[in-house]
Amino acid sequence: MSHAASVHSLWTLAAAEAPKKIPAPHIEYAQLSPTLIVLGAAVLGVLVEAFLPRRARYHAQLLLTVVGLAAAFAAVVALAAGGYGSDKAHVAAMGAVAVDGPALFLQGIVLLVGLVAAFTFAERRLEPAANGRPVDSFAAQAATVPGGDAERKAVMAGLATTEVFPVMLFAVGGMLVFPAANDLLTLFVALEVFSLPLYVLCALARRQRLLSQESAVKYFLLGAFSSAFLLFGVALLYGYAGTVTYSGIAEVVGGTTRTVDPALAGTMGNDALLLIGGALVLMGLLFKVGAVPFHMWTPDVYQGAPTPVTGFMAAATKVAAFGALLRLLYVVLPGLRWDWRPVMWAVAIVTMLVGAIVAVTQTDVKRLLAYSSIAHAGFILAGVIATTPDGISSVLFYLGAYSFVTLGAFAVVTLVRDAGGEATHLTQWAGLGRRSPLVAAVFAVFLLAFAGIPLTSGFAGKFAVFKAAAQGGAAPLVIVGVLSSAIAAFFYIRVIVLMFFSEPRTEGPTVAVPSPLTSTAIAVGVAVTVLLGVAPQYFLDLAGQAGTFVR
Amino acid sequence: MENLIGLLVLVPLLGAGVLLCGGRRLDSSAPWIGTLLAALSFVIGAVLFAGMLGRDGEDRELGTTVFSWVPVGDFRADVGFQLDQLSMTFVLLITGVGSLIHLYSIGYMAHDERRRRFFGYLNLFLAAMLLLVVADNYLLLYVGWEGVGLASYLLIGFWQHKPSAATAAKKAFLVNRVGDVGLSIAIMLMFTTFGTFAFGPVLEGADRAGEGKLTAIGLVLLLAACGKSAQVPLQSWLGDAMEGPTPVSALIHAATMVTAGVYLITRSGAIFDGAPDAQTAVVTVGAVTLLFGAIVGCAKDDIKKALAGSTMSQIGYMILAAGLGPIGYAFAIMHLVTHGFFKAGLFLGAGSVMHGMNDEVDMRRYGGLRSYMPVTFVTFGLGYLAIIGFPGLSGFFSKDKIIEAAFAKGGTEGWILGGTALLGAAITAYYMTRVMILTFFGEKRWQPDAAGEPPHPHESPRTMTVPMIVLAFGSVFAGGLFSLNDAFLNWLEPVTGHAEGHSPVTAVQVTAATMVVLFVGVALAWAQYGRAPVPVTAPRGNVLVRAARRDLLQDDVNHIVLVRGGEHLTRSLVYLDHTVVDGVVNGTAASVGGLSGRMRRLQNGFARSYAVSMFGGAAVLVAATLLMRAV
Amino acid sequence: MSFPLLTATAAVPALGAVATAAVPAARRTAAKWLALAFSLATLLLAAVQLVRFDPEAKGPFQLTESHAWIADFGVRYELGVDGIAVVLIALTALLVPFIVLAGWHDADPLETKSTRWRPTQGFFALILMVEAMVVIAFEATDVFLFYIFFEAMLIPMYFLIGGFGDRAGERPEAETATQRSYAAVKFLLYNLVGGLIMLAAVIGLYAVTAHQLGTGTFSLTEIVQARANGELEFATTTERALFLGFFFAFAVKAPLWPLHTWLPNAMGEATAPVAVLITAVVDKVGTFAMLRFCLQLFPEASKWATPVILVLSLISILYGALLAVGQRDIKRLIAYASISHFGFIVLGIFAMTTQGQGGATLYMVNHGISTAALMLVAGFLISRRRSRLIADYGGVQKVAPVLAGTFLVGGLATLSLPGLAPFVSEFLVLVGTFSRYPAVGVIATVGIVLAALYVLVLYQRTMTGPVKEAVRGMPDLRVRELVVVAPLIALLLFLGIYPKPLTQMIDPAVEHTMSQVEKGDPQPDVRVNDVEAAK
Amino acid sequence: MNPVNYLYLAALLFTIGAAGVLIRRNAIVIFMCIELMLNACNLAFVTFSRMHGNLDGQIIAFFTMVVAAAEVVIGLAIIVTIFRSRHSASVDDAGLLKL
Repeated sequence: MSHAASVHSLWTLAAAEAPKKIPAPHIEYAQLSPTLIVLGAAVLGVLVEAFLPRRARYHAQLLLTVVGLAAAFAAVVALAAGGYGSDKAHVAAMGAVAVDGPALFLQGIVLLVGLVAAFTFAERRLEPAANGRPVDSFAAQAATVPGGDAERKAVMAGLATTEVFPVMLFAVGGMLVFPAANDLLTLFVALEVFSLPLYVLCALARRQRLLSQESAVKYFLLGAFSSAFLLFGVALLYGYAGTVTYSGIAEVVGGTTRTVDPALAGTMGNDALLLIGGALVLMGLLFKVGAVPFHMWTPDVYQGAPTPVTGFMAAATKVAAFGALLRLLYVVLPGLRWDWRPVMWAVAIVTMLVGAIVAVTQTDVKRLLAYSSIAHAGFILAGVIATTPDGISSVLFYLGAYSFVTLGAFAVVTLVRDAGGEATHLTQWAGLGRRSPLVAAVFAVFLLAFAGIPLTSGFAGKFAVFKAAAQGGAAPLVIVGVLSSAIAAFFYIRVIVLMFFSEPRTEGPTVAVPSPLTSTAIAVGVAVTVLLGVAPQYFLDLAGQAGTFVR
Repeated sequence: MENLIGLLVLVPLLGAGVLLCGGRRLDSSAPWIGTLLAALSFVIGAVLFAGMLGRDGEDRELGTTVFSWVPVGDFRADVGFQLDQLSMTFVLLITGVGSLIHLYSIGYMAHDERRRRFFGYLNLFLAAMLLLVVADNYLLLYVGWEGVGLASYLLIGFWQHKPSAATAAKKAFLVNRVGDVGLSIAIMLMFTTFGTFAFGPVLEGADRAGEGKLTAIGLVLLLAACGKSAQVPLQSWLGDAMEGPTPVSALIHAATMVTAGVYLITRSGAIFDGAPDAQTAVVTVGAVTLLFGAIVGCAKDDIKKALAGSTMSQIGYMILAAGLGPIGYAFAIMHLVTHGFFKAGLFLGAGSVMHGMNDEVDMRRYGGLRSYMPVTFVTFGLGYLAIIGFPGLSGFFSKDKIIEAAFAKGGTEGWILGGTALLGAAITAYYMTRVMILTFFGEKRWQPDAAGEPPHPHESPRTMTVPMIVLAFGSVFAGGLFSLNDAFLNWLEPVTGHAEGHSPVTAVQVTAATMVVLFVGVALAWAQYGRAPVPVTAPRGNVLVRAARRDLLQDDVNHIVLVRGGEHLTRSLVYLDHTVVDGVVNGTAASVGGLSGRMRRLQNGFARSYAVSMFGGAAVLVAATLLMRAV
Repeated sequence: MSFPLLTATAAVPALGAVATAAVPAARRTAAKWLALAFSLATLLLAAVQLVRFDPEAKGPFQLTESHAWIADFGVRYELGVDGIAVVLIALTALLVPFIVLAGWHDADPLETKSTRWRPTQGFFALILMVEAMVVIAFEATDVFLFYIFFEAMLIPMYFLIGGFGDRAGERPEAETATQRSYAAVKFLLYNLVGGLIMLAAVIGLYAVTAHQLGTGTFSLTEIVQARANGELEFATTTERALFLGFFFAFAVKAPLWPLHTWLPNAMGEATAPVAVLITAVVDKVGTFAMLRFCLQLFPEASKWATPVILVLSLISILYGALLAVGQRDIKRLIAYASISHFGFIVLGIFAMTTQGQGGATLYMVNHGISTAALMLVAGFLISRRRSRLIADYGGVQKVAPVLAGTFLVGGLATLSLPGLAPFVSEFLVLVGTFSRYPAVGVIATVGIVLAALYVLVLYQRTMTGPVKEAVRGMPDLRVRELVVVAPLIALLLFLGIYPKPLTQMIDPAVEHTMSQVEKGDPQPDVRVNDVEAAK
Repeated sequence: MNPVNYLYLAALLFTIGAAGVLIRRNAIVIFMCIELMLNACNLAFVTFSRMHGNLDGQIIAFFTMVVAAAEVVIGLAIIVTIFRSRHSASVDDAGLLKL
């Protein structure tokens, strides 16, 4: 076991002191400020909903969201600059939340993604104005029955669900805590905090509301189902170790715990508790990252949810969930890596292959991107499995690169529309390159990044994770990864062929001219994609410095 | 002096360049430019010859390296020239006959709108042929070798609008390419054996190399010679090559290019001397071809094709002689030169006849032309007498020597070869007499041409008759001149060496035998064609005749084995490429697609089945984790 | 710091691409001239490279540039050229202006109704983009840097193939479009799969160097040096696996049988200038990389794999030639001929003799020029009749003699007629192969007969015979077309007669490569000096 | 009584809940089954808390209840919305998104 402990210390820093048994509450507000700012803004948003007149709400909410997210991001930067990402990394809030490199890095990404996603949420030029008022892509009034009188009235009244902004802020708040959670309870609570708003957001599409609602139901039921598993896993781990703090469990697993009372000695002997508990918690997280076989919600939800939400969800959820997964595997279960690595190998391989293969026959852009996200989850898992510092930093880098490509891609999807709203069927995209070369070219850039073509961020990310995997002794994973990349390339290219080399259909969709909001979102996506592709060193450095977990 | 050698090649090359790139404005002057440059190269050749005569036998060889051509590692190919007596002989023959034929072409091609190109190609041919004979290494020789092939290709197919001409040209090039493979391999073998392929070191070092290597080199050189010199089994192209304009047939496919194989073998004498097996192969090829060509020549009604068969046969004699080693080299070359004269003359005569007969080539539609075309008749007749070996004329001296040398080979081999050569002489007399009678004697069997125009035979213009007359002089006197004091033998000896064989029969006996078979041949032909009227359409004939008309079925064999087989092969490969090679890839893609379609159905839209998948996944995850621990 | 010549050579066409793409839709002609100007500027820089390059100098690479780039991946921006690279860069820079000129009207829009759709600008920008990437791939001495551009060049190439094709003749436009996109996708997927497998090997290489040297590196010079010092030693299986990963990608690109089927489709559907770009420029990166990376990084594995590769290249030579004979489509025929030629190149490389590798390098140049000549003239022909089928032609020689003449010269170069450039290289390859593997050399020599067959059959069926009705009135080569073809033919003649300037450049680099593989040339049985001594 | 028995009970309840999710069609019932699973977790927490003699598990149980309540709020809202649109609470009827 001492061997395991020494390996363990490779990627964790010892906390300054072990938490006491019943400590007096002590909260480091400054270090938790990113989360607090976002949640505060969310609460303010609720108040705005309650007290501001309808006309003013949109602008107030948008301002509040942007300011809140920007301020939180500034706080993250300040914390990182203050050394909390490296030498001052420690566990705050009574051992509940870690403030360390990976946490700050991922929080930064989540905040940026949230900020950019907020722009797409706020886009009001794509939908035709209702009753003279510009409207966004969210239901006029979510509670109304689709196709009913109430809905029609709500639309005529030009109502808008401005609640999406605070709801999104809540989700971001949860996502900030999720990768930083340093005990299992916080993990669970954070999971619910970001999941529940997402369920709601999924149901809020303005067009095709039946699909939207269906996706919400599915997401909700399956999400709740999975979190029940996660919670049961937490219970078992608690039963095994007598504690839910990561460090505590890690010590018990690693056999370095100092005081062993008789009860603990009893449960410690029962490895089944540990293994089953660990597996169930893992499953809960794999559900969120969309790994096979827990992926089946992904295509349905991605397709049904309003596209801005899909973009946000696809990017941010993945970042947060992989952050939590990394922390769990590297901080809590490193002593068990001989048990979980083979299993994770299998999951990664299956995920890469299934994602890539099933995507081949998809006919809907959003579903296609959903399967693509599954395949990418597999690639990232390959980096997660490396169990080296390089593995951590490569995953961090990949997440950063991937999330902006995803956001940008879904933002482009919002632009291609016909009378029925967004035209997501692939046949409708035929000849897009002829009619709107710029939009098609931008989408092509995103697709190429997904495909991992050099000089895009996708390549740098893929190279980073595969490199880490190879160095971590997972060469077969690299081979499978490469093969599934080849399969994946096929369907990305299919879309490009469709856009550029097919004759445009006469009654095909048009490309709406977006406001600067969406344009900014897309531009940021392209910029990050190219920047991280051509000159990734700075960000690799950043990820490398952030690659150490605190314990 | 050395620099002149380069000039020799450069002058006609320049002509080719100027004429081919010159554009329309040169159209009218082209024939004269071409002829002038050919004559100029002849003058240069003559100057060189004079210079050579001015030196002693051993010092006559000139050599010069112009520049380093392909230097890669140990592989050093230079552009360098070597002019010795052997090369000189060829230079004079090529430029001399070449100039005459240029001159002839002025008249012959006077009405062809593309004559600028024609003369360009002819000049190109001269340049390549000269390069072939003055190169000082095998690789440069190879350049000339392929260069004449190219010129031959272009000229055979000169009337490209005729599909038959285009096909014949392609065939000639392809068959020659097969021979070229031999030459390439020979050069490679030389490089691996000697580390070089320059004549000097290779030939000097030949005796130090193993016999196996030499035999291999010899055999592939023979392959090369077979291709270029239309020897069995690569002879099939020569008959078809008669699709080209007649001056081309005279120059390239009778006098010069087709003898390149003889040059190659003679030049590589040192190699063959060390490889008796290869020599046996050479004489065998020569003997077979001399009969083959002669037999084919008997059956053809097309005057040019009959002459082509004859060319094949005569080159067979030369190859046979060359295969005999030092006994025969000089005679091979001597026959080559005399053959150059009389065969070119015969072809030019044939061209003249065709010129007067609306381009009719079928001898069965000639007859009685002697009075209409007296000059042609006389020159052709002299050529005829020369080729059948009428005493005193060129062919008599050279062919006789070869037959003698064949007997001198000794043993059974000598008897067989000598007998074959004699038999060949008889057949030669037969088919040449046949040509002569059918063309110039008997009644007129003229037929109107395709346009319904009856022929008005007439003598050809001066530009055509002059070369014929000059060549006739050569046909008559060259042989005697060469044999005077063994002049030719002594001239060539420093290069080829000479050895006397031990003939079981005396020279007089051989000559007597030759006379007898000659008489028999002529008599047979006269009996068949001179006495009885000749039908305009050929009778069916027996099996042998029919086979001989079809080049002894060689083309049919080629067609079935190579063409048909090749077509099948390529067609099945195209199919294979499409179905198997591409099919594997497309199949993989399709199976991924199929798998995708099947897996896609798992995503059936029912939340509960998703939950089942999750539950199952969780169960597997837990089980696997536990199992890992258990294992 | 001295002027970064190598970077500039790649940067100029890249800038040109951006500039060309930015030209407004209406100013099509300006875009063409701009592209031509930039390609000529690149040619100038390539010429400067040739002049500045010193064949006698010590050290594997010259004109080197080295900057930090992605330290985390062990990647540096390292450029340098050896004799092989400098010659191939010159070839690339030489061909692109001709490609631009030849494709002058290939991308003119049929109708100018849409102001945003700028195919012309795109076409020329993509060509320049490809040029930039190819040049930098030739210059890269860092494996990763090479890989990036090796892969990235697929994208502009893909758009060139899929986006621009011959104007439809008999076939309906929709069908050609389908065929074209199929060809483009096939091209991309084949090469992408090859590239991705190479990616695995690249990563593996990093893992090995990182493991053994402490820090991972992709620098060719560093790796070669570390191997020489014994600091770096590949386990046998690792080296073989990595070699195969690299070789697979290059064999797809080259292309070697049985990975070749993308080439006929791509070359058939693309316009002739683009087809030239594929086969004469882009594919050369594959064979070049075999020489530079496969042999130098993995000498032991290269020797291990040689028998199989020789067999594959033999099959390519014969198979490509036979299939060329069986083609009914002019461009596909040339494509299969190219496959045959690539077989020769690979054969020469893996014969592991000075002649073989020198010949192979020379072959790359010569094949580039000869195929360019043949293909471009074929393109001119096709643009007149709007059909790629051989059967649609006949008797062209009569109506367009200059076109036919240049076509014939291109064809003769393709069949390696002595006196034209390809002969020298083909013969060197054959000699080089023969001296080590006689049987292989002999079989490969059969290829020259087949080459004659497909070229002459093509020429006969298209150019000779009675003039077909559809061909009557076909104009002869125009001035622009003549300007494209004439220099290429002149070059073919010149390099056939005087290839020494090139062999001088190439020789030291080949010797360096040979020394990496630790193979010497086989020695002859009877040495010339022995003979001379005996005198 | 041995606290381990409570664990067995918890596992049983969890399994019943999970089986219910898989078997039942009505979204509300499924949701109730999920609640059952959460409560099974709670039982496990409390039991372990008792076994280890610390309060963490019991505190977590409270957290869980709060979370469950929040889930109910969201869940019922969503289910009611879709019920009003489709006049059915059967999850099998919601099958527009598939393949």
